[in-house]
Amino acid sequence: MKRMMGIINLYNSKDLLWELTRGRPLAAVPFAGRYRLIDFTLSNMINSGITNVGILMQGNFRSLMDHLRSGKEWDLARKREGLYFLPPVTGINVENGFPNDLSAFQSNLDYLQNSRQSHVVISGCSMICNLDYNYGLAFHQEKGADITVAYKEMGDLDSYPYSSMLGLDEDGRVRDIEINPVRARYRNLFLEMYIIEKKLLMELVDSAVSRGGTNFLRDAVMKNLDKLKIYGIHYQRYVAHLMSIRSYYRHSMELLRPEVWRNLFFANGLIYTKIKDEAPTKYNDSARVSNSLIANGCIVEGTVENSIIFRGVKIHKDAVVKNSIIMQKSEIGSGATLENMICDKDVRISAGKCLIAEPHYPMVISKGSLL
Amino acid sequence: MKRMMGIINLYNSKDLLWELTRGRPLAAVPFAGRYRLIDFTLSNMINSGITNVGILMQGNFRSLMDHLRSGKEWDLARKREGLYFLPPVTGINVENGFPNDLSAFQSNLDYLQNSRQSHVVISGCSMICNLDYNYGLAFHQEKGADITVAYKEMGDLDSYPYSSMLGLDEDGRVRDIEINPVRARYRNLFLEMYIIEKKLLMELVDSAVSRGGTNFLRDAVMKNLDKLKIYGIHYQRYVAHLMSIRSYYRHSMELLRPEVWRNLFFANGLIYTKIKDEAPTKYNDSARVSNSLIANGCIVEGTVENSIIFRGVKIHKDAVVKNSIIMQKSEIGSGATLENMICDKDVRISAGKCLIAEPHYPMVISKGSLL
Amino acid sequence: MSKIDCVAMLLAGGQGSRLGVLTKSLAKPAVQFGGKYRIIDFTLSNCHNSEMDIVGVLTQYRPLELHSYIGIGSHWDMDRRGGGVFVLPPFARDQGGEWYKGTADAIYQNINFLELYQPQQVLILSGDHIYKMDYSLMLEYHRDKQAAVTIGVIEVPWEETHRFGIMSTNGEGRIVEFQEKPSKAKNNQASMGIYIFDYAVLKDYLRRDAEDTATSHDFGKDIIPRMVAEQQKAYAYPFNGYWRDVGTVESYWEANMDLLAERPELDLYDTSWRIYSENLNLPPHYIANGSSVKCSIVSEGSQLYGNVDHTVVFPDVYVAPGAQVKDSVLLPHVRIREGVVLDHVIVGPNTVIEAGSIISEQETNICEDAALKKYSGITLIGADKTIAPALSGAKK
Amino acid sequence: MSKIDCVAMLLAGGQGSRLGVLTKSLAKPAVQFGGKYRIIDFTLSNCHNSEMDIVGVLTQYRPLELHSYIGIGSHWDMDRRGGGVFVLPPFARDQGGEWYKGTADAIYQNINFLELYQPQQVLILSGDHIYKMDYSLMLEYHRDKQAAVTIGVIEVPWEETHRFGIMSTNGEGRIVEFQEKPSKAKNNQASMGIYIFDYAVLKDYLRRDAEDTATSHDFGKDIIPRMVAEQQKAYAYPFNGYWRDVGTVESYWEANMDLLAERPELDLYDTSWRIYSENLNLPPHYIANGSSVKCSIVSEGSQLYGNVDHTVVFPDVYVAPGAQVKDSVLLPHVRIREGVVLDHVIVGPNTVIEAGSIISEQETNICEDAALKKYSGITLIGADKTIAPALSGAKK
Repeated sequence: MKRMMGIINLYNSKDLLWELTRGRPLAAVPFAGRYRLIDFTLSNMINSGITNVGILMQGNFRSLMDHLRSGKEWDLARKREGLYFLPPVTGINVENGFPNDLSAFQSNLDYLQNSRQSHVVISGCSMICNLDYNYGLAFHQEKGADITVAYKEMGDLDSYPYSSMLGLDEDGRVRDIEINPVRARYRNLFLEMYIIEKKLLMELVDSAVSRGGTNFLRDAVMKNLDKLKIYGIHYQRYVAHLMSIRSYYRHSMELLRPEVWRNLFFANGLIYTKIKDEAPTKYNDSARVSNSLIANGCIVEGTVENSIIFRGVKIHKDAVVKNSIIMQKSEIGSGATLENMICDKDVRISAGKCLIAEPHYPMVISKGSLL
Repeated sequence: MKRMMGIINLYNSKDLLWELTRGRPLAAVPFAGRYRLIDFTLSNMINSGITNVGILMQGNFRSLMDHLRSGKEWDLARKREGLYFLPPVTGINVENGFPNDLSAFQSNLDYLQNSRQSHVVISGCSMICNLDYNYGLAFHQEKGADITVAYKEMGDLDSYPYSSMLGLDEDGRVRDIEINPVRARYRNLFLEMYIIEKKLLMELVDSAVSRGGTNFLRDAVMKNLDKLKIYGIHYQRYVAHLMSIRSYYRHSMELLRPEVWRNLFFANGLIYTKIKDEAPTKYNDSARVSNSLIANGCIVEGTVENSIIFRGVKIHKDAVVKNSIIMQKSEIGSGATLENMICDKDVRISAGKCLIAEPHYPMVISKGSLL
Repeated sequence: MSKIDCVAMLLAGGQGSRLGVLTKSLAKPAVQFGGKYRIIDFTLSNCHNSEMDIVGVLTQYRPLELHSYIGIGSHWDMDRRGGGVFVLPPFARDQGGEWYKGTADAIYQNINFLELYQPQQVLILSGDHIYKMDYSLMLEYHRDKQAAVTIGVIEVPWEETHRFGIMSTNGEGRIVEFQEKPSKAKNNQASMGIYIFDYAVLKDYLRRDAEDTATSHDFGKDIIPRMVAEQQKAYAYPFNGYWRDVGTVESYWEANMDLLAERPELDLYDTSWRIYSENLNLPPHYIANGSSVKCSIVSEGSQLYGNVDHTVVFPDVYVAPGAQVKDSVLLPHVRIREGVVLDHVIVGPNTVIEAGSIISEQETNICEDAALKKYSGITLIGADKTIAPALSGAKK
Repeated sequence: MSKIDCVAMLLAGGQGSRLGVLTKSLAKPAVQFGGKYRIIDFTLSNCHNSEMDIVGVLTQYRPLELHSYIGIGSHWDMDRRGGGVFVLPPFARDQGGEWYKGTADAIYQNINFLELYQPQQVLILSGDHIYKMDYSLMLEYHRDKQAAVTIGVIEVPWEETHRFGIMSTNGEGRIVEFQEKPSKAKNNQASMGIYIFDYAVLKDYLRRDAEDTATSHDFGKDIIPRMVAEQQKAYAYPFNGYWRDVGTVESYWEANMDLLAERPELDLYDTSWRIYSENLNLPPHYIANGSSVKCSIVSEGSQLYGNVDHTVVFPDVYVAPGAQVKDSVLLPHVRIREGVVLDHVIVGPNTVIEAGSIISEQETNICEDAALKKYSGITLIGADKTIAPALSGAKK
């Protein structure tokens, strides 16, 4: 039954979420009113029946560990298997001078070896969707593939600079890969997800590292495009690709479309996250709310339009919040106006303040700011 | 009630356990048949009613995280508080070039700040004992101390090279500290445990780091010996100080004295560790065992004398194990002889092999070896 | 097992038949309340926040949902080593089993549980009330007074005294007279059904009460009056906060409405005294364009397209465009279709109100059937129903 | 809630009175076994290892220790979201409560639990046996055969057939005749009390059985014979491994001794089929100089100074220098003082055997009192006793 294990790779080659990833890894960036990015990847894995997940940690991951703790919320606090934190390699093992995902894979080969499963699902955290990896595994086996990678065909090439794209032949076999081109030549956005047999993964990693490789995609996968049967599987449903503040903002606003909301939160199972034990949200007599997503624990006395409000936010009387994202425990003073803004956690906007950014060019107010 | 929080400091200035700390931090070194060193520190904290424990992680701590997981075995898998992993500082924060405990403290000042408790117990992992920090806190408050440090008066100075020693005046106030001298001048072995008010700790850390400090004991404590009231509290009962292979071996053998066994495992509460769900140990007809500590899950068909046998070890017929420490899941083949040896985890000794070291100079066979 | 200061015993066996269809398939303490919670969450969260680490929960009536809800107390962070929450249903002994005959009998039948811990004091609670209370302060009071028993009391309106056990106290708070549901009360200090007993005294009185075939084995009716009569040191501990028995449909509705006040007496947003509950892992709720939501509390996963005014909305509720909901309580997974008008209605879990239905105090256009019952102006609709307007829009 | 393939129902209500004082204060499934375990650990570990994710445990007799032991199944790693272990004691309904009248009645009274999951099949187990079995293979067999019910069977010696339900099958394993405890058996295939029913069939038979006042509401006596009589597709699933009912003191002692064989039939050291249990956090056991320990299993926290031969030693047992223990079972926290001789003795938890006591088949020097009872050569001593030699060394 349980043939797949999961690896979440937190090494990301390009991080353009600047303001939101200053004090946290990309995986811990808040999204959709109550989640962190990693919740989506982790929930997809557990909803696909995966019960053994290793996380290749990178950077300052304290906030991420606070978030995940025992893995209980994801039903991964188990006696056997469950959630494994695979911390970054320090010292002797980093032959090539800087932390990189290939050496992280290599220094955890024993974890792979000791796992019971035959196949590995590898995923990053910046592609947000709700899917079932079992379809991928069925495809993988049907094709007799060495590696299966997930992609989505995009309409508009210009929207995805710095993304990795796949060149496919008629049969769906991957013939070319572009890693983070400024201007893409293919329409197939690589979703940073792989399915691969565990033995082959271990072999590819060891072989690539011993030849001086540092990047999994480039040195273990791309360099073997001719030798390996790498197939692409097309994911048809909604994907949010969070790789810049603009795309973060745009995809957040897309959540206000009910079909996106339903697709992302319910398509193949629920998205799990850390429990906060917040009360339901309270709307007072003066509350005016429309086209907004609002999490638990808020108190709303002002006006909220086209916005996403995270847990525990207070919006006081006569405050106006439009086209904005207000993260956890922020407080908007009475009479304040916010438009096209992203407030990180614990931001306090004093009464009467007026902050209006250009449409589609949101401004970010950093965590804990008092304005 | 709950006035104390705990910090376990895994940065240790001198590590002379070479062979046993090659693939793991000192805190994860196996000890006493079924524990890791950190179990003792952690159990002392929870047995003293502490429910908020932060661990300043250092080095390659994957084995430690595997061991601790959610903190459930220590009753620290909680909604509020519990176990916090405080990973090493990378990048910008390490002003002084290498990872050190002072900068680790500094980059976690917000964790301290957000905790509810007024006092902090700080402890290392190389002093193994079973104590109640509430006595320390009572002493601390009675003395009106700024910092209280625990020590034990030693009979024999020669046995403790590279340990930190305290010079005390008649009143018990600390007037001098020697950090890791080759030959100590004082008899008071510092147990690497502090009790300090949270606010003062934060102030001392920030002040020391901003003056270029890197070592908590040296730069935050010792440099303030004149300004602060630092008192020593004498811990009278058994302490094992594990700072070299010889002392590790010697203290392991001391566990075979029933009064040490009782003191270390029961004095102030049980010592908790990761559950392995092993069956009871089975002795066959040919088993000959004397003066030995044997954990669950073993199958003993040979002779065991003056030894410590960890969980899941197999000792086959006619094998002889004397004055040795055999760690988890090792297997001693039939007819093999081991004397004065330390076998790390998963060692397999083939049938008929004979390995005899000098008394008091044990040899270590590394993890996973097949001899 | 080490000696414990105080063990809490929570009486959660009540059927709660006056809550109508709300308790059709579950025990009263398991009934949902306040947009997210169940009634028992308040008492168990109080226990957690008061650091009462060992709680026995005595169950009897339809306990399946209650048992699996309580589990080992993880929701309230009470799954602690050597402590936590223990479910205590009636059980069989060598001579066969016995059901709990009264509140005192329920405790007496579980005396072996208390014997395990040998507590100094025992705190007796019920799982039927909505309130926030620090039991550790009451315990301190009990010890300061060196009382044999301490009873939590609250001032009630004089006209309601006949519904309660009424205490008369002297200047020090010592109870000099106890009247159980008096027609002519001498005081308006009512028992909250919260008792702290010294364990030795409790054991003695329970044993004697068990031997006495003439009693109803009830704390309020038998044990307390007897203790007062025998001059035991019985003290009243006055409580001043919000406290409601939600034992009837009307009081259940009112207590829900209380949460919608501009400044509710019961503050659910105070992080120093959280009310813990189950969490359903649903996304934030969505409020659509063209809807109006005010004076309401709304939980996760709901989608509101219509107008919601002065209403408690539980998780995963759908209110269609053009629907009007006022002064109502919508339990989890309720679906309100287009054009529905609800006023003073409690809608049970999973129920669907079909398009065009009108249910209010003044007017209704649906057939009145078993699924729907009126309680002085409030309409209660059970779980898992589908309610549609009658073909010929019936008027009342 | 999503549709589940198979739900397991574990009947753990038995009093186990033939186990004497071992079940004085706890239910049989909670009795300790094998140096570390409790009897129910085997069945629950089988469930976990067979990936039976939802298990209802039906309790009735003295369930306190059993309930708190089971909790939400964490010991067996079964505290899973949407699944896990659910304790199901008897409960009260609108018309009052009823105790379980028989095995079938117990399941019938909890039909609402099964209705929650709407499983395809229901696996019925008892918590009384020591064995390792993969129920998922039996489930596969049941489905392959498209059976209405499948019964786990094991070959027993012909002379014991009168104690069991005996099956006669045709070539395909279909049951053609069922004899409940026959004086003259036609076969030696005995029912293990393990059944897989198609849920729809089970519901139907339980309903009809409940309406029938003439039956004893038992699977073996009523439901299965009726199904065979009515030509339902009933199949026997043969099991070949180790399987013991430990329902009597003698069989309990024997099953413990079975673990001490050079190669025991029941392998506790096979990590691919672990038997999970509570863990007590005790240090490694200590075997002193001058002691001799062989053909024994010994658990954590024990200290052995004397001679221990062919004995099961539970955690935290102390055997003093000069004591001789043979062919015995020492339950947790037992203290054996200097010079004691024990042979064929089961010593209950926390009991102290004072210095100089001799208890064996041939000879004893202690007063025979209620604490001590003999069962064909085996002496059983209850929990929490202190046993001392009589002043005038009585001989038998």
